[in-house]
Amino acid sequence: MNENLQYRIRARLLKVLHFVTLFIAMAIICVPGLWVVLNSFRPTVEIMAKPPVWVPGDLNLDNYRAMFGAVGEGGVPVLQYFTNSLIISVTSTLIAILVGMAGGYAFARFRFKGKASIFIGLMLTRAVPGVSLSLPLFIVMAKTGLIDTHMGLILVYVALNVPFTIWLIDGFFRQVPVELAEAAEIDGCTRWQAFWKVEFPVARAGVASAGIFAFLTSWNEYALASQLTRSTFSKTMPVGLRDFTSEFTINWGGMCALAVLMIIPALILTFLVQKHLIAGLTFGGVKG
Amino acid sequence: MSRFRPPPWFVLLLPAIIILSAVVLIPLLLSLYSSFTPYRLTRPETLYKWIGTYNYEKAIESAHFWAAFGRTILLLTIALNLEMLMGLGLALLVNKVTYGQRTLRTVMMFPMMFSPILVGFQFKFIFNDNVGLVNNALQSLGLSNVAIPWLVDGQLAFFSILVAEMWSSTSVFAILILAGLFAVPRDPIEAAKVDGCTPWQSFRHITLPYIMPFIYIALAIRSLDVARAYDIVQIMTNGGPARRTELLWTLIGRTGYVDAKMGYANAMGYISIFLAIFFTIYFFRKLNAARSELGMAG
Amino acid sequence: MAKVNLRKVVKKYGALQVVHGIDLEIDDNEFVVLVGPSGCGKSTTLRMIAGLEAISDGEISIGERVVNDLPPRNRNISMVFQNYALYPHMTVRENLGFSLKIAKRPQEEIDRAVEAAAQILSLSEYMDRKPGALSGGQRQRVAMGRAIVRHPDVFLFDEPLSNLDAKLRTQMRTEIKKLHQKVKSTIVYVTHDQVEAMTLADRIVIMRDGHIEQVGTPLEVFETPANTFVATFIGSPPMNLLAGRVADGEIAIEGGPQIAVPDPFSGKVVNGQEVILGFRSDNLMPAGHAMPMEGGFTEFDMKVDLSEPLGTETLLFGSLAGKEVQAKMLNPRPVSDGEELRFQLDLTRCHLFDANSQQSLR
Amino acid sequence: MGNQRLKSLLCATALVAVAGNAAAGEFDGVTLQAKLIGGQQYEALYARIGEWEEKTGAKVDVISKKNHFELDKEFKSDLAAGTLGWCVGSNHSSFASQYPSLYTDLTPFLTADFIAEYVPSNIAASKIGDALVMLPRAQFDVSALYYLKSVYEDDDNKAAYKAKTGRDLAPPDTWDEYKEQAIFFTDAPNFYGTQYAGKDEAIVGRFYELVIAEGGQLFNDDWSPAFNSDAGKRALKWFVDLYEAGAVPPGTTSYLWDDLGQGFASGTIALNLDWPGWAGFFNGEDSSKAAGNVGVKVQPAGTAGVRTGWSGHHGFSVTESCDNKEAAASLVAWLTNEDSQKLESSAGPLPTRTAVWGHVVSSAEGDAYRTEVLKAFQAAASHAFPAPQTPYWIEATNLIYPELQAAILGDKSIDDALSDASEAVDEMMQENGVY
Repeated sequence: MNENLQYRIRARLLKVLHFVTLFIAMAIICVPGLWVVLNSFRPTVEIMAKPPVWVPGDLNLDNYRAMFGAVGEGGVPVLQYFTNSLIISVTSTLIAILVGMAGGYAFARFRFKGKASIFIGLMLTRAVPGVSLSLPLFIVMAKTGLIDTHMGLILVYVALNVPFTIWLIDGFFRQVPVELAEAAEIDGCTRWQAFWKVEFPVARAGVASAGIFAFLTSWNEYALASQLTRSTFSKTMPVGLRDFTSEFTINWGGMCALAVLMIIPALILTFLVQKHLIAGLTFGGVKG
Repeated sequence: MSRFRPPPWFVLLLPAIIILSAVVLIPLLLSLYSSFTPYRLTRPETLYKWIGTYNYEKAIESAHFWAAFGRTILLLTIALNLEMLMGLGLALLVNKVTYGQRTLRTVMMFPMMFSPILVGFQFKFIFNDNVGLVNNALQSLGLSNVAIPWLVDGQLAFFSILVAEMWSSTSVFAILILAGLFAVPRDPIEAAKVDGCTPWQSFRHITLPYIMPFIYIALAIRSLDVARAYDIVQIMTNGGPARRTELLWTLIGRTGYVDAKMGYANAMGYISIFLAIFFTIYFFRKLNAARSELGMAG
Repeated sequence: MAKVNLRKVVKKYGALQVVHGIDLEIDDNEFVVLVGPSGCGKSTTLRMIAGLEAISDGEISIGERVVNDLPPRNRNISMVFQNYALYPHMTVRENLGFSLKIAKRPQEEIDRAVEAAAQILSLSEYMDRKPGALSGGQRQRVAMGRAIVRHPDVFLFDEPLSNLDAKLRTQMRTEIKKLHQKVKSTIVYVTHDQVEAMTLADRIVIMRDGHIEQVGTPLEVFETPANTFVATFIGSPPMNLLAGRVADGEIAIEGGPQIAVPDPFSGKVVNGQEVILGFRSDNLMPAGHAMPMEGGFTEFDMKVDLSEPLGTETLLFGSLAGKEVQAKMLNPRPVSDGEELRFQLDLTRCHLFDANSQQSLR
Repeated sequence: MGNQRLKSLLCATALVAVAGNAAAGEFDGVTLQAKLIGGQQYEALYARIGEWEEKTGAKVDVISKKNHFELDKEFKSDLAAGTLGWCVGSNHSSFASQYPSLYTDLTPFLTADFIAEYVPSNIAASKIGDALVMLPRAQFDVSALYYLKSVYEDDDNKAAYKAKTGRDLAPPDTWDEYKEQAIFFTDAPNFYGTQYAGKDEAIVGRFYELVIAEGGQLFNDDWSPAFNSDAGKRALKWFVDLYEAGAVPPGTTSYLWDDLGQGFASGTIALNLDWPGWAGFFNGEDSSKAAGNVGVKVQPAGTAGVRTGWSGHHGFSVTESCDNKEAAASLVAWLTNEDSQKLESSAGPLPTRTAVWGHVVSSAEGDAYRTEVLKAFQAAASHAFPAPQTPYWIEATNLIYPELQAAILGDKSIDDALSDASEAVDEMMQENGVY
C-alpha cells in the first residue's frame, strides 16, 4: 500500500507540475501580446511612465478614436488598409491553394523524371531572403505597372506561399488512396468530378491548414509589402503600422490599436480552422 | 497532325512554375546580374557597367561581412534549436491536456498572429532600458536596481533578439510537433510502458523517433523562413550598436537601400542565399532519413 | 508466475461507468480468457490490470502486491497488442531486446534471451528486418516474442489474433497454446471470438456491459450457461431459445408444441411461470438422422426453410412459434427447402431460464 | 535654345504672381502626383492643398505618404526603376544631396524677390551647387538645450554643486560644463543627467556638430575625412565620458529621437539637446511629466567657442522629369509661402521665412514658455549650419556610427575608432570617385 501511495502522490504532483508549467508557458506566450492589447487602451504617457504604472489608471478608446479619426487628428486610413489586407490576403491565399493543389496533385499522383529535384527546387524559392528579392522585384513590378496595385502584392504572396502549400497538399493527396478516385470513376464520374467530389473532400483538412498558413503569411508580411506599396490604395496593415512612426516619434499607443485590429481577424480564423489545422498538418507532414 | 501534348503532371505544375519564375526567378536573375555591376540606386546608369566579381571579392575580404555571416549562422543555430526544444516542450504540455485543448491550441498560436514588424516594435519597447516592461518589472520586484541595457550590451542584445525571435516563432514548431504527437499511434507507447519504460524512456525511444519527421519539417520550414527575422532585428537594433547584432540581412538591407549600393548588397545577398539553401537541403535530407527510419519514405 | 486478483474493480469515465465492480481471481499459471461482445469492458479490464488505465475504485493485485497506482513498468507484466504495437524504427532484434535494454541488463543476457525467444517463435531469419518488411503473422510472432523475453509474472493478450486471416489465426492459436505450455505463466487473454476462448482457456470469463456474466471452464460455460446471454454467446451456432409458459409439468410454447419440462428442472418451476427453453442445434435432429437419445425426448414436426450442407452434417433452419430454430442432421441426405420433417429434441440436454431474470433455473 | 530660355523667362514672370498668390484657373486640367511626408505634425499643412487646387484648377494626387526614411527608400527605388512620373516630393536638407539628378532647379520658376523672403541660410542649405532643389517649409530643425528647471532650483543640488566645483549651479553654456553637470545630476537608474541619440545618422550628426564646436571639421574641402583630428577626438570623448560615467541611460546607443523625446518627457532626464518640434510636447500636461518644469536655452559651445548647430529643414521639391514644372513649382511655392508657414509654425515648428519669424515671436507674447522657446531657438538658429552637402553623407554616416558606438561602448579606443572610421570613409569616397 505504501508503494501505491507513493505513486499516487507522485502522479498528483506531476499533475500539479504539468498545470503550473503549462500556465507559465501560456503566460509567457500571452503576456507580450496582451501587453500590446492593453497598451492600445492607454495613453502614451502612462505606457512610457517612469516609474511604471502597473495598474492601468486610465483606460480609454482614445487611440482607436484617433485612428478612425480624420486626417490631421491622428487618423490613419485604417479601414482602407484593412480592406486592402483582406482583399490581398484572401485572394492570394485562394490562388495559392488552387495552384498548390494542382502542383501537389501532380507530385502525389504522377511519376516523372527529376521529381525530387523539381520539388526541392520549388521549395528553395522560398529560401530566398526578402531583402535580396525586394529591389529586383520592385523593378520588375514597376516596369509592368503592377506597383502599388493589389494585383502586384497578390502575385508576390502567391509565389511566397505556393511552395509550402504544394508540400502540405502533396502529402495529403498521398493519403488518399488512388482506388478512391478509380471507384468514383467506375461509379460514373469524370476524372474531374472524381477529383472534386471524392479526392478533394478527403484532403480538405490539408487544404485548410495550408490555407491558414498562407493567410497568416500574407496578412503579416511587411518587408516586400513596404517596398511594393505606395499609397493608401494598396498599403496593407503591417505597412500601415509605419504610419505611426514619423521622423521623431513613434505613436506606440496608436500602433497597438492598429495591431489589435490586425490580430483579431487572424485569431478568429485560426480558432475556426483549428480542428482541421492539426489534422491537416498531421497527414500532410509525415508522408511525402 | 502530330501535336506535342505535354504530360499531365507538367500541365498541373505549370501555374506554380510560371508564378515562381515570374516572382522569384526573374528578379533573382536581375539581382544576380546587378551583383556584377557597381549598381547604385541613385544612379541608374551604373547598372550598365560590368565590374566582374569585384563586389564578391570585396564582400569576401570584408571582415564586417564575415562577422555578420558568422553571427547569422550562430543566431540561426541557436534560435532554431531552442525554438525546436521549446516548441517540443510546449507541444508535449498541450498534448497532455484533455479539456479545453482547442482553446489552448489557439492561444499557443497567438504569436503567429503578430506581424514580425510588430514583434520588433513590441520587443523594442519591452526591452527598453528606461521604460521597458522587463526592466520595470525587475525594478518593481526589487530584483534589480540598475537599468539593464538589454539592447546595447552585446550578449544581452543578442539575447533580446533571440527572445523576440523565439517568441514569434516557437508557435510554428509547437503546432507542427503537436500535429506530430497526434499522429503517434498509441499502441507502441503503451507497449513501451508495459516493457518497463519510464515516461522519459518511452518519450526518448518511441515518441521522439515518431515525431522526428515533424521536427525536421518544422526546421525545414523555419529555415526557409528565417529571413523573416529581418523585420524583427531591423526594428529592434538594426544591427547595432557597434555592429554587435549585425546580421547578414541588416547589413544587406542597409547597404542596399540606405547606402544605395545595390550591386554590392546583391553580391552579399547571393552569398547568403547559399546559406539558406544549405540549411534547407540539410533539413530535407534529415527529414528523409527520419522518414525512412520509420518506414514511411516515398 | 503470479496470481491476479480483482476486487470490486470499477472504471468510470466521468459520469459514464464502463466496468461495474468486478471480482475475479486468476490463479498462478492459469490461462484466463475474457470474452464478450465489443464494448463489454473486457479490454478496459485488461488495460487496468496492465496499468494503462487507472482504476476508479476497487483493488487489483498481482502476486501478493496491490498495484492500484503502480505504473505498468513496475507490475512485471507483458502485453501483446491487437495491432502488435511493434516499434517501427527498430529491427526485430531490437524490438525483442528493447525491454531488457531499458532494464539495463548486460548485453550477453539480452542476446541470449532474444535468441531463445526467436528460437521458440522461429523468428531467427528475420532478426535484422524492420517490422515494415514483415507479414502479419510474422509481426504477430515478434509481438509475442517481445512479451516472452521479459519473463513476466503475467502475460496480457489484447485480441492478438483479430488482425490475421482465418487460417493464420488457427495456426497462431495453436502456437499460443503451446507457448503457454512451454513458458508456464499466468495469461489473461481478451477476445471477442468465443471459439478462441473455448480452445485456449483454462477458464473463461464472459462479460457484458461491464459485468461478469459467468466464470468457468470452457465445458462448464458451454454446458451449464448461467443465463441466456452466455447461452447464446458461447457455442456456434448459438443456442435456440423459445419462450413458453409452464403448465402441468409441460412447457407450452406459444403457437408451438408442448414440451415436457426437462428432468433437471422438474422441481424448479411452478405452474404459470414464464420460462425460456434453450437447446442447441446438436440436440434437435430429424428422426433417423439423429444420435441415439438415451434419456427422454420429445418429437414434433417442423418445416425446413433452408439447409446448409457442411459435409459430415447439414445445418437445418426452420421456425417454431415464429422464431428461427437451427437443427442438425447427421449422415445427411439432401433436403429441399420447404420440406417438412419430424424432429427429435433431446430433453436431457435442454436448458430452462426464467423469462424475467433470464437466469438459468438449474 | 533661345526658345527654351524664352519659355522659362515667361514662366518666371508668370510665377511672380503665382509665388505668393496663385492666379485663378491657371492650371486647369493639370494633375500633379505628389509624394509627401506623412505624420501627424506634417498633416495640417496639406489641408491647404485644397485651396490651391481651387485657385488654380489643378488637381493634386498624393500617391505616397510615408515617414522620411521610408520615403527615402522609395525615392531610391524610383530612381532605380525609373518610375518618376510624379512631380512633387517632400525633401529634407540632409537627404537632398543623395539624389542630385532627381530634382530640378527651382530658380527659373521663382522670382529673386520671392526667394529672398526665406531665411538666407535655409536657402543656402537647400541648394546643391547652384541649383535650388527645394523650397523650405516651416519645419526648420536645430537643437537647443532643454532642461528640467526643478533640478536647478533644488537647494541641495545648488549647495552640493557649489561645494564640488566652486561655481554656481546654472544651465550650462559649454559642453564641458554640460558633461560635468550631467554626471553630477545622475542618480541611476531612476534619473539620468542626459542622453543622446546613439545610432544611425543621428549620432553622427551630433558628433559632427561637436567636432565643429571643438574647432574641427568633418570633411576637408575635397570631401576626404577630416574628423580624425584632435577636435574629433575631443568630440568623441564627450560621448564616451558620459557613457562611462553612467550619466546617460545605458540603452542610449540604441536611442533615436523618439526615445529621447519620450525619455525627457518622462521627467527622468535633466539635460536634453533636442529639436524645436518637441517644445509643445514637453510642456503638455497630457504628454509629459516634465510639463511646467521645462527650461530652454541656446545650445552650449565647444572649446573652440563655437556653438553646435547641426541643422536641417524639410522642404518640397519638383522632379526633373515632371511634365508640368510650372504647376508643380507653383504648388511648392504655395505650400511654403507666408500663409502656409504661419499656419504650420503656429503649432510649434520653426519657420524658414524671415517675416514669419517676426509673426511667430509676436504671437507668442504673453506665453512665457513659448517666448522662452522661441528666443532660445532664434538664438540657436543663428548658429545653425547644414549637414555636409555630399551625396555620400548618409553612406558616410553608416560607416562612422558603428565606430562611434564601438568607442562609446568600450569595444575600441577613441583613437582606433576614429582612425578606422576615417579609413572606411576615405575608401568609400575614393571608390565613388570623389577624389
